[in-house]
Amino acid sequence: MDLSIEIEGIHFKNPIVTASGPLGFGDELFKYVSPGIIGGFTSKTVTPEPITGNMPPRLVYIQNGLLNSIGLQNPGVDLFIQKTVPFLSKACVRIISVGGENPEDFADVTRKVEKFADMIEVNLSCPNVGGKVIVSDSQLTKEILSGCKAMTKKPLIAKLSLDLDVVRQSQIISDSGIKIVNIGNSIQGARFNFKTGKPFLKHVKGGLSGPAFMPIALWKVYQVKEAFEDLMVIGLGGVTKAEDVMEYAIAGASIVEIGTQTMIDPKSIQKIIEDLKNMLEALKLDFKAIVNVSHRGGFR
Amino acid sequence: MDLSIEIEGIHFKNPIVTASGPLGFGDELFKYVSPGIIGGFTSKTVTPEPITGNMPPRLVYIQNGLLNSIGLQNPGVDLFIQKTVPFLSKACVRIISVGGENPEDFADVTRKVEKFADMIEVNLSCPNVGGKVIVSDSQLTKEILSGCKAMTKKPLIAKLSLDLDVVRQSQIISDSGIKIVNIGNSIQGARFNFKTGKPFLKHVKGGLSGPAFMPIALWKVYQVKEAFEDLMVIGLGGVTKAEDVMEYAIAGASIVEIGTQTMIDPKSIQKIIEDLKNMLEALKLDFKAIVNVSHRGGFR
Amino acid sequence: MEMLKISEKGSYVLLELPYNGKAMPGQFFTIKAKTGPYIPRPFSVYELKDGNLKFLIKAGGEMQQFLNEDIIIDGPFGNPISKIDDVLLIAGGVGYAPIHFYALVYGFKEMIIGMPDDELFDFVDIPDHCVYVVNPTTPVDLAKLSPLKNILVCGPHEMIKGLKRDLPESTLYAIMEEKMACARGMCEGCAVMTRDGVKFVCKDGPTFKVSEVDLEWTYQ
Amino acid sequence: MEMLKISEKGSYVLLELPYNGKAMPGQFFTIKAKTGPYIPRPFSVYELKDGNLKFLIKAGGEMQQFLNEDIIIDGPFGNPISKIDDVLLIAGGVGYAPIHFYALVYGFKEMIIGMPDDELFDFVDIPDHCVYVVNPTTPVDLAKLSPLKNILVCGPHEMIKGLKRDLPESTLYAIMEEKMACARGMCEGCAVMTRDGVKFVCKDGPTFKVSEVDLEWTYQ
Ligand SMILES: Cc1cc2nc3c(=O)[nH]c(=O)nc-3n(C[C@H](O)[C@H](O)[C@H](O)COP(=O)(O)OP(=O)(O)OC[C@H]3O[C@@H](n4cnc5c(N)ncnc54)[C@H](O)[C@@H]3O)c2cc1C
Ligand SMILES: Cc1cc2nc3c(=O)[nH]c(=O)nc-3n(C[C@H](O)[C@H](O)[C@H](O)COP(=O)(O)OP(=O)(O)OC[C@H]3O[C@@H](n4cnc5c(N)ncnc54)[C@H](O)[C@@H]3O)c2cc1C
Ligand SMILES: Cc1cc2nc3c(=O)[nH]c(=O)nc-3n(C[C@H](O)[C@H](O)[C@H](O)COP(=O)(O)O)c2cc1C
Ligand SMILES: Cc1cc2nc3c(=O)[nH]c(=O)nc-3n(C[C@H](O)[C@H](O)[C@H](O)COP(=O)(O)O)c2cc1C
Ligand code: FES
Ligand code: FES
Repeated sequence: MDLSIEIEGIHFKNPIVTASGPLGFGDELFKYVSPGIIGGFTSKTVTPEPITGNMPPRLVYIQNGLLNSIGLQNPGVDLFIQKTVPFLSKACVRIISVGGENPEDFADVTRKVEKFADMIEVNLSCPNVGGKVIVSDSQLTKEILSGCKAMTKKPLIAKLSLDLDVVRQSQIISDSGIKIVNIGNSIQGARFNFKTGKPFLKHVKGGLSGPAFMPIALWKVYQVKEAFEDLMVIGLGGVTKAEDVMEYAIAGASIVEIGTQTMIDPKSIQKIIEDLKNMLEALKLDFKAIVNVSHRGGFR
Repeated sequence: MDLSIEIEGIHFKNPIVTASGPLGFGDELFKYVSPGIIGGFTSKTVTPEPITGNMPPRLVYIQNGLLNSIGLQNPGVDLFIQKTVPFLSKACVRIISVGGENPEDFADVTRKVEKFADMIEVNLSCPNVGGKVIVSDSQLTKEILSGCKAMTKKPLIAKLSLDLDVVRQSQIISDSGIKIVNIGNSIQGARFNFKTGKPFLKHVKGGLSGPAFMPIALWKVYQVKEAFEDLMVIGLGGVTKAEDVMEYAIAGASIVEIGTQTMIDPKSIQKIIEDLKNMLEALKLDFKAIVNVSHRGGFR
Repeated sequence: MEMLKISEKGSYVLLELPYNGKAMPGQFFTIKAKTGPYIPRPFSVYELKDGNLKFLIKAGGEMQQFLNEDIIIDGPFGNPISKIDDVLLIAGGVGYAPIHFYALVYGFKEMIIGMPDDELFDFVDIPDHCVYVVNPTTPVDLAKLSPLKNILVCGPHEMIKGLKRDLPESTLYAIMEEKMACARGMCEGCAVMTRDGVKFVCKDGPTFKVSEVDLEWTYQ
Repeated sequence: MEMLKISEKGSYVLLELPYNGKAMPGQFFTIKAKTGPYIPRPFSVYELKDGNLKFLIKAGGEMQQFLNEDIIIDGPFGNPISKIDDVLLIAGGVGYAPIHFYALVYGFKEMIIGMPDDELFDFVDIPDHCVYVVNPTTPVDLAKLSPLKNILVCGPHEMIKGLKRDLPESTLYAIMEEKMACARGMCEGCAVMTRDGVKFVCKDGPTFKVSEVDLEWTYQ
């Protein structure tokens, strides 16, 4: 069966895309996984200036997941273009994630990277920098999105927070004329050290990822498609197997991203794609046919 | 060491209390656990009229947790008083959870049950009935709380939603003159059946509970104590062992509730209390001394 | 401690444990290992003989990956079934487990077993004098040919519905299955709708008189 | 397949697996079982001899409950350490694992082992000609008495700090440990601050020249 899908004019050979962050800039990942087999690759978030990131520990192990506090470490857009961009493979859709603090930051990075990308993902929801996440401020969000739009004709993706009302966030995105939302970033959480009486992380909270949290993201994907039929949704969070990809598609996702699972076992992404193909063969359905099917009453 | 704690004039012999719902009205639980060993028992939420609850399936198994959609099934306040109240044990603090749709409902139930309770918990956050959770509407929330206050002098607990900004919710609670918040109810989530293309649950979403979600609730407990030093916090979500109770206390909780874990293994609550005592012995600290210690820089 | 027997293609597992307690037909245990699944799963007793307790488990779910570890059982839960006179036993798929145990303890007059595949059929012990069908024929079609009026069934929801529809004259008892969390009548998870309102499979069942149950009250 | 040896009071485990590949001192593997933990944990090689790979594991964490299952290893990761001339080896606690492997492969001049308890001391193989201390004396105090200037250490952060402070003349190499997720230099989780900016233990280490590392850059 056909796994391909087209989003805003961009052709994905299959719906499986790597999530921004856990796989860095791809140089290490592509030693294990051929870019030719995945639908797309999302770069780690790039900011105008280099960011050192947070003090260790940056990771806390939790049951069935991970708590991270990387702090958007990245070399800054100029070094990114010089060192990384030349190696970005065109064998899959190239998504570059852009970040920053204000509209100028985002516009600046978008302008510089857009010609190297097929799509631009606007990271409005990093849990690991500053105070509030950007998307909690609707005015700021609108300005950032219109700034990015002015810089490129390539499709933009707005990456939302799972900690806030996704319908309200999607309204802002939709009002800004953006057609694709990514649901979503890692959820805020904390753990405390019972030997010291202190939080494990310097900034107390970090971002939660992994399979434990998939039902939360699934519900939000469903909610957004229920409220905004016209928005294209990328489902993200906790995928470890082809069955999970099916659930996201059924809930409403056109593309499904995988972060933590690919990070701990890069080769598993290939198995997920193969298993997905087999599941669709058994159902005799193209991938496109299952996208959003729960809103149409399920399979018939 | 001393495990006891006093909250709004109510003495708990230890900070371990059962959560509302998973343990029903106690009749079955107390075949396995003596009320004399726990700090308190919270009844399932009681509403003015009987509620049939949702169609099955009401449960979906997930990794490290549970998705439930019970739908507040209960016999209604009158039958509750007639059949259950006579058996509520005074060997631990008796908390009765009250629910409904509007201020009159809550006031009505509170008025009828308050003399049988040591504290009243106001369930503002059930994910399994109607559309929006009550606490997303600040005006309604205020009216409900002042209605309940008018009916009783017993301490009130406001049970918050983990799906919404807890600082904003706590502001409403604090403005209403309530001193205790329970953080919090089960998180909204969904799962989809990849054989049928439909959600598992009729109402699509249900409530998530279990250890997977503890880091989310821990961070919210911390946030609320950071913003409202004067509010007493009940920590709830995912506790399976004494170490988890320690983490909640360190984060800021004065009382720690346990739901799902007690439900799947009633006797485990006794072990948790014993282990907690041993951990505190080793630290040579009373329970009170560790409450909120992360805001004081940890153990010294 | 425990032993696992796996069917030919791996779709079914027989789990055998030493157990010195008692259990009666209709009763079930919850099963988990130390590392998971977090929510213990309910399984009917397939056999209890000489201190050996057996469960028949459909593979493919989360439970399966933990079956190689030390198993922790809890129970028995649920109400025992009493002996039913001149009973026709009907089983569908792994619903055969409690039917097998019933037959062992109380015997039976006739038995019809519906099997989704030969794999399960070859895997389980089946008494001599009984009929079995493999899809697409259903036990319901065969049951119509039996003169017996007392029926005990365990199988898919659709099978119970079919029997109720096609055999209105029979006295039908069903061993019902609903997802469970507490197995103790606390959580209100395993609901079925009856003439007397909502009942719980773990506490009030698992065996119900089908005439008293509203089989349409479910979202499947 | 694999074998477990558990120390007297259960605080330490030696995990032994058949392994036909290669690994050099300084390298590590990640370890998990099929059912968990979800994030594989990094462990240094304690020994590799005759196709047998050994790890020394501190008990009490999440990993432990999965050690009885079939173990899945991935690796080796990290850069091998080259032989260091006239080296003084210093180990603290289970930091002894990579030190033991180094000593096996390259030998050593002197070794100081700091053990939190006799239990670990009795549990591991310790070469004849080496000194050990059990708290409260620390290896740092003993190291000051040694004439050797090249030091390789693996142990608690505080021990490395102590050596750096008290032995400013020595050339100090440390096998660093930070929580890891990818073990492949992708996730930026296992950060240490160096003279050249942030480096990653899994990709750039795990062995670092201590003079180049900012040991204060950590929230402990
Ligand atoms: C009283 C009682 C007695 C029972 N007795 C028995 C018995 O004797 N034998 C028996 O085998 N069962 C019995 N059951 C049923 C058994 O409890 C359940 O099937 C059990 O929960 C299975 O657990 P699991 O971890 O194996 O499967 P789960 O992980 O819960 O999965 C169940 C099935 O759903 C599939 N699945 C998982 N995710 C999805 C998805 N997203 N979409 C679609 N499908 C999905 C799995 O592949 C699997 O086939 C009994 C139930 C009750 C209430
Ligand atoms: C390159 C490298 C090599 C390593 N080599 C070894 C080695 O050879 N041997 C070795 O033993 N380790 C080694 N480690 C360390 C090892 O990877 C970690 O200790 C490992 O993550 C432990 O995993 P775990 O599941 O056992 O413990 P975890 O579950 O991660 O817990 C670790 C410890 O924290 C405690 N803990 C859990 N929760 C809390 C809490 N809330 N508050 C306070 N304490 C808590 C646990 O009791 C336990 O003692 C190495 C690490 C690296 C990076
Ligand atoms: C180590 C790590 C680093 C991350 N860095 C970023 C980032 O730079 N930008 C971003 O948008 N999301 C980042 N994320 C979030 C992921 O893209 C993703 O939203 C989240 O991990 C949930 O998906 P998963 O469960 O498949 O990992 C990061 C996640 C992890 C675990
Ligand atoms: C089966 C079930 C029923 C519940 N019913 C109620 C309820 O009636 N009222 C309520 O306030 N919370 C209810 N809850 C939520 C719990 O009180 C608790 O907030 C949640 O389960 C998280 O805690 P845990 O992880 O310890 O279970 C219910 C939870 C479960 C699992
Ligand atoms: S499983 Fe809880 S009431 Fe039956
Ligand atoms: S563990 Fe991911 S960079 Fe080292």
